[in-house]
Amino acid sequence: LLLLCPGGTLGCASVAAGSPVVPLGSAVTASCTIQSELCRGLEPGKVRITWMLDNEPVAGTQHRAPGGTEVSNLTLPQFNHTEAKLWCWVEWNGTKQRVGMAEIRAGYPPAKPFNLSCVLNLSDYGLTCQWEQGANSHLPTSIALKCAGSRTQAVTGCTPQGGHSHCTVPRQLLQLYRQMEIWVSATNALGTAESEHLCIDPMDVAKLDPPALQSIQSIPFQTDCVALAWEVARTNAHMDLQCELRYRAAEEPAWALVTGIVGQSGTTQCCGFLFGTQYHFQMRCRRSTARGYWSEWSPGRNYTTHEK
Amino acid sequence: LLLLCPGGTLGCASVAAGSPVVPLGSAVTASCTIQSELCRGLEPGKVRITWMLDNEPVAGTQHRAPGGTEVSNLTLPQFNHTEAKLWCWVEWNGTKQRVGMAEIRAGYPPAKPFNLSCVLNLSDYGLTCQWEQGANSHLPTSIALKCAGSRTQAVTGCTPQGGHSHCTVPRQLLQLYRQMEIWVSATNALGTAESEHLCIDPMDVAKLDPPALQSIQSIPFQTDCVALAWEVARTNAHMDLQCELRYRAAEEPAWALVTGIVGQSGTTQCCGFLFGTQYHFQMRCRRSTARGYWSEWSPGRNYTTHEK
Amino acid sequence: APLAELSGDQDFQLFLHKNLEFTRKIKGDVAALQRLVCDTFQLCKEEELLLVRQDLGIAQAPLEQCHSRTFQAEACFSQIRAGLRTYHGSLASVLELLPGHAGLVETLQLDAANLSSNIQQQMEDLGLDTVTFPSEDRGPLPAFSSRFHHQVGGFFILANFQRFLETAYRALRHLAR
Repeated sequence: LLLLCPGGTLGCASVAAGSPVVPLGSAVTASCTIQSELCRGLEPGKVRITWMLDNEPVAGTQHRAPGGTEVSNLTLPQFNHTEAKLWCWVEWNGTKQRVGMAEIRAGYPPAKPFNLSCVLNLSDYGLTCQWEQGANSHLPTSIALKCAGSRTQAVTGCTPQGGHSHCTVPRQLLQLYRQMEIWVSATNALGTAESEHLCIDPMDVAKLDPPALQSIQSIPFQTDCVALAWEVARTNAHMDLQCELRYRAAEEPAWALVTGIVGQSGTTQCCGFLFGTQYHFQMRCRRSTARGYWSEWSPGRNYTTHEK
Repeated sequence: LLLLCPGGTLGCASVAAGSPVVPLGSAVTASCTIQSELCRGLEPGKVRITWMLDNEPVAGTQHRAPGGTEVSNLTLPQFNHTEAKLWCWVEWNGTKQRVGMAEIRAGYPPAKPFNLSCVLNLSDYGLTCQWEQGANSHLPTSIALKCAGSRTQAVTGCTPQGGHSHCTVPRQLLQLYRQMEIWVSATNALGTAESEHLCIDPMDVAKLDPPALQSIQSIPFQTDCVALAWEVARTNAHMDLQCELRYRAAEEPAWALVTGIVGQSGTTQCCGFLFGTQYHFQMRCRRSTARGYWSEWSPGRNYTTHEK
Repeated sequence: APLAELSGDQDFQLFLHKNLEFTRKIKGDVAALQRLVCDTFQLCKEEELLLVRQDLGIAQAPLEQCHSRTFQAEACFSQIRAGLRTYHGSLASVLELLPGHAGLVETLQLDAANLSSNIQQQMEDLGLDTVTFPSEDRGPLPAFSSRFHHQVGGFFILANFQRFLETAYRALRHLAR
């Protein structure tokens, strides 16, 4: 036994709207048609159609149409709700009946996403991109990050979850060591917008793990020089890197900076240190192509130079 | 191009063990068979087979078998490793070659799981059961919680993850308000063990949410009586519950207890309170069938009685 | 044994007591879904939808065997089971309406099926004749001519199911000590 026989005597009433989605502030039209001979208990000549916009009465114009149907047309010159229900009512057996409804949504075409940037995570080689969404369109908008190999037609990418403005392209969908085109696309009922297209090799935006400071010694002995042994992170061992070292005395605000340190590991010597003073050392690296991000500064190491 | 040609010149050597899994401390036998004509560069009459148990030499007995094959048999009377590799070696071009291997595991049949208990979580109606595993069998053992409706043959349940001794049977696999049979089964290569079988209606082990203390007033006015309004949690609104109230003066160690409070909500009156004293009140509930767990005590509420 | 005698049977009383609570739980969940339909679609008052209900030709699952005048427990139990099965199927239309609350609707379907099998087992324990319904397949869902009609259809499925449960609850309570 099916509880519903939707065929039923349907057609007693129906509401039609111009478009279910309109630009905010534009006009909305709708019509409510009553075929009284299909509405049991509704006396033909006495059909009075009224409208409500959500819970607010609005006036339509009713007229008799061929075949004994009654039609009420409604025009709302300036629809300022982002979402509302247009209800059609008739009076029946002394009660007011809801007989039809149209859901209207209003908003704007999607804003152009901007500030797109990406980072490659070297632990799982996922490419995480983030962007700014732009003004709210008030409409259901599907956002997708798109990426295409420079030569292939295939477009892959990822979809942000839970309304976030970031998502991660898994390794399987990436071409490493080659240019890829990456952009954000936003689409709703009123249009589509695309961000600027980035053209990057995922490796060039790799987020490197920081190097490790192995040991610090006063070498050569009894001088104001210090030798610092360091090593790049294992995840970067195959890369050509350029690193830089910074140090400062405990109370000093400014850092001294040693740049252009290359290789996978080594010892860097610096001189001019004050005697009997505690210094704080940190190091970071970047791909030697000077593209892409610096790693975080390594965990700091303290070292106190010997007395004079 | 296949890098490996498993067909290849296999058959040059092969190791066979009596059983890959044996009870701990029992004997282990294995044989290593060399078909020298299939081993390029191995001079037939001069095949010397040796054995290693992981990295420890063990002695086998070698003999010539029909067809020019050399066979070494090995017996370890008391195998006390829970896991070890039996390596077969031969000398070849002046070097020692690994030519075959058998992995042996040893342990015990699974111990009988015990202390099985279950709780029904009323937010998702998942039945979480926990148990004690018993002694380690040293062997890969698959544990599963099993549950069957009292009349149905179908056995469902859940599998603990990550070696835990608990798992949750989802609502879809449960029969509410009817007895179910629940037990734990542990199986490894040496046997199977089952816990005691519980026969419970999941609802009888529901963990109730605590009731809420709504308001506390001195009623009737100017007496040593207090009236306390309470309400059961929404998740228990459909249940017949019995609740109890406890209260004590701030410095008092002992609680006064009011039992047998029934209904969905109400006001409970108690007398004999000291004047001008701060009291701490809490309430908890259980199913009126007295089966199943008490809820936690409700969040406490303080109330200071009026001066005399 | 005639059902009157069984009313004193402890197992039967335990069955009644448990499944009275179960029915209260289901009624609570149906009420929660009715609130959701009201909040989501502004369909809250039945008296505003009587004309459309005629349009949709919505029928109710029969329970006349459970009304006290003609009370016949075995037939009543069978009608309750048949009705639970029908509403289990119809709830699929509600599921389509409230995809964001699928969990609550699916729990309701699980509970309806569970209550029906509890009743079936109890009838078997009492030696009463029981019908075994074919498993899942229930045929295609009704196709509504508009979202509005689909929403009103969902509204009445829940309203009728609530009334059905109220009658079933009174029948079980009639038997309980």
